[in-house]
Amino acid sequence: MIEMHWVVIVILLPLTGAVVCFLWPRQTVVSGLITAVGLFASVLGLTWQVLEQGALRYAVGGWGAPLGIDLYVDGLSLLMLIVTAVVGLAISVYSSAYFRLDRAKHFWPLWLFLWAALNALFLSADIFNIYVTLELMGLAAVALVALSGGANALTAAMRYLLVSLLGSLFYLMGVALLYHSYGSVDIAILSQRVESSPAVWVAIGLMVAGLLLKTALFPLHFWLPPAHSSAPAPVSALLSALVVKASFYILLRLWLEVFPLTNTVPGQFALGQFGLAQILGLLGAAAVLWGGIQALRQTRLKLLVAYSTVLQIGYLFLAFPLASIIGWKAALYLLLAHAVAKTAMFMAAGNILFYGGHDRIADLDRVAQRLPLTLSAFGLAGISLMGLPPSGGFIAKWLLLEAAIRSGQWWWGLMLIVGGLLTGAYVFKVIGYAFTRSDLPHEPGFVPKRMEWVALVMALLAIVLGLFAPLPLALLEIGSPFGESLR
Amino acid sequence: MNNTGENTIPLSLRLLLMVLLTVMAVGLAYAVLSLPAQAPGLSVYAVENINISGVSNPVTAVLLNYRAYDTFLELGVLLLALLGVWSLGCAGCQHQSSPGPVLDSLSRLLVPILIMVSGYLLWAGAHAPGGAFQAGSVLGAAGVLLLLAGWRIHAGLAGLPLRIALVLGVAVFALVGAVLILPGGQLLAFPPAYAGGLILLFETVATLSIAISLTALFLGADPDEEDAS
Amino acid sequence: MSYIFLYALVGMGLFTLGLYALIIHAHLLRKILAINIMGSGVFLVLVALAARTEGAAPDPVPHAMVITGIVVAVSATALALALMLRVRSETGRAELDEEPLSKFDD
Amino acid sequence: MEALTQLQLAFDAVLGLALLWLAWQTLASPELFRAIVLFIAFGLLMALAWVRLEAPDVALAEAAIGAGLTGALLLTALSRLEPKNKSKIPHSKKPESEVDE
Repeated sequence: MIEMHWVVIVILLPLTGAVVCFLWPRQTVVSGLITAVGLFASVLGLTWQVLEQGALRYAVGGWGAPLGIDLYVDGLSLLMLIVTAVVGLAISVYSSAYFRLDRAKHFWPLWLFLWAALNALFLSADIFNIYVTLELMGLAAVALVALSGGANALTAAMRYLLVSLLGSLFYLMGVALLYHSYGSVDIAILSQRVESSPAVWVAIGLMVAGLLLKTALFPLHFWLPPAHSSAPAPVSALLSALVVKASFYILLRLWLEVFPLTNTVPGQFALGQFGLAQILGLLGAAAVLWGGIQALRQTRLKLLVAYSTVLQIGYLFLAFPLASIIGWKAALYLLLAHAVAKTAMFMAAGNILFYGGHDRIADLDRVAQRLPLTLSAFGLAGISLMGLPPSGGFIAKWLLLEAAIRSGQWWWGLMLIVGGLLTGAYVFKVIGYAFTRSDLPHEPGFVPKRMEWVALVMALLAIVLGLFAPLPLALLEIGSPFGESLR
Repeated sequence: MNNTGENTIPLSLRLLLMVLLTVMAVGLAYAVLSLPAQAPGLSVYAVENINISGVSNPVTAVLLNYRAYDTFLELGVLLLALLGVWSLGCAGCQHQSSPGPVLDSLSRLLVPILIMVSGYLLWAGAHAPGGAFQAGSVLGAAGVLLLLAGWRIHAGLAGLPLRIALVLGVAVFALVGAVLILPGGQLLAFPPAYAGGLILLFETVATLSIAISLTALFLGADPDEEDAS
Repeated sequence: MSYIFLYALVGMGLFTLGLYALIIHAHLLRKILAINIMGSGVFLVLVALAARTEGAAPDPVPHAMVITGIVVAVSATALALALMLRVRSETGRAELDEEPLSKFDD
Repeated sequence: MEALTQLQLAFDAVLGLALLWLAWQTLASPELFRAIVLFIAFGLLMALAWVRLEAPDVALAEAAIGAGLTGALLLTALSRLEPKNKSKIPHSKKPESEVDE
């Protein structure tokens, strides 16, 4: 049987789709949907291949590192690809009803380019190649935010572009220092060669700073709420679910493989990384508090959901000070659960906006009776974000709590409870207004059924994730990206 | 009148920023100076394989063979920037000042020269400094000059033909790169015997795509839509 | 090879200078210029350090990376400029701050 | 030979300082047009630096793209920015339409 190059297909297919959508704008929705379905199937193919054969390394151009560029799939990158495929398919279906043709013809090529960039990023084993994919992703994301037009969206897109370019330049400077220290940009080779040196420390500082800016960890989150709230709803969903996670993924990958303390003499380096991990944990905790409080204070639904993303990003960083396999798994499960739930939530917000023409929380005016599916989606997604059983969010928080207690740092677990309470408060605030009558009656618009159902399916998926946790967690073991031994 | 726009930040914050950035600069300088005084990097590998790379200019070998995948994605970035610009529509593109006689005759003189230089750079890239990016940008400069002189793309070419030209680079990389998998190779793995020819093909389409993309970026809006409105 | 490190230090200087300007200037065109100068700084570090080994030809890999970087930079600049013009036409100002200023740029 | 090396080092020092000075001037210049012209000059000096660093390919790319096309893009953007500047008073931001479709 001929070996299928799924690794390559999941990058080339969305690019081809983008080109086709660009060439024939009139058929753009059909081409886009076909690509999305094909891509979903290809990721399944890749999953099957990796399950059969274990972690894969693919030498593009046949050269192999260090001269060429390698692609690498292990459990970690596979999970990211699957999250992207699931969320991507849902967003594609939602968008096919959301955009009219005049904007669909711009949306589809940009979105498929973004999808290609995400897949390429998760597959790359080369830190310079990751820079190129970061730029590809950043420019696509910015153009998508600007798609809604209007002063707020354009200003937000401009700020997002500058932040994104700045983050990439910090990252690239780090790449330059690492390359000139060790003569390679391949992650696997670097992980063998890296030792504690001033250049490596400065490179770590630059790359971490640049990636935190892109991931919008408090206090570098200032650009996220305007960008994520003013974008068209499907774009908000994919930014919150996928794009901020991509830079988190790179940070995690570098943290685990390029910056680790295991292969050097314990001492200064280990201590340094320990300190940095504590700082990241503290920032994460601050993000949970700040994002939660800000979300509560918002009067606009989409801004509320955007601040909820700031909070959820904070959770991810609580795993750094724990530094255990179970902690990392918990963080990734949280990432998965958040991606699915937040997609549902932004879609629900988009439906409400579509229906009522505004997203002022105080004037939701009995939206519960009018859009029951949408409001159920919002509520179910909220349950997962709060971390109530049996949702995916619950399993993730449970694991993180376990990791915190095992490592003797229970106080990080406390943040999960605080975050859960804050999330509960703002979710119920929205639901409360959704049942009450408002003084300002709506001019009801028509919401296509497809948009309601996709939101609901994603919300149900966020709940169901709590029941099938062992599967994704076992997937993460492939290629043991978190190392073999426990600390 | 000539407010540079920096007055919004109070002096104390600016001083704090200067201190922080000075600390950062000292750290960066220290990092650079601490690097080993000699390091060959990957030049040994790059030279070792130059005979099977299809070209003799090592930079071209890296760009179009060893790390051709980067170049492929980078053409994607260029196309994407254009998609982004087109999706924005164009603010203030309509009114173009009419070109003076100087610009007109200048473009008549310079455009053929630029095209020739571009052709030379494209051909020379295999063995001397030059290559697709340089050739493409010089050709793009010729396009910009034509635009400045008042030339506009023929309405019949502004739709699909223009779009095909824009995606040519990405499409050929994807297509040929994928075809190379079929005989049991990898994506973008050039058999040494054909490497030279394939690189020339890639460089030619990349040159055209880069030139047209850059010209289109300069124009700002989708010419097809401009006509429609 | 002291001059190599000289250029690398200049690159770091450009990076810092660009960052300072990016933060303090409000006008978007200046921010875009600042980003470009920061980028040049990174490129200078990449290329300068590639020529460290005395008597040998410089490492071509960073050269190729910088050419890639230059094309990425021009793409990003083009998008940023188009976005700036749209921001300008929607808000009347080529700046990011939300509240209108009494003073006008340039 | 010694003198030549000295001379080269002096050249490098001057070029390096000139780059920093031009960058500073570009970013501090009160006029946008002047800033762009200085930026183009900066790009051309960068090309010279690439030549000194034995990177002729990068020098060509920088001269054509970095200085040439980026400069042209910047100048066009400025020309599209300026005419409005004179005629139009910044209108207070109109309440944004809240639907993004």
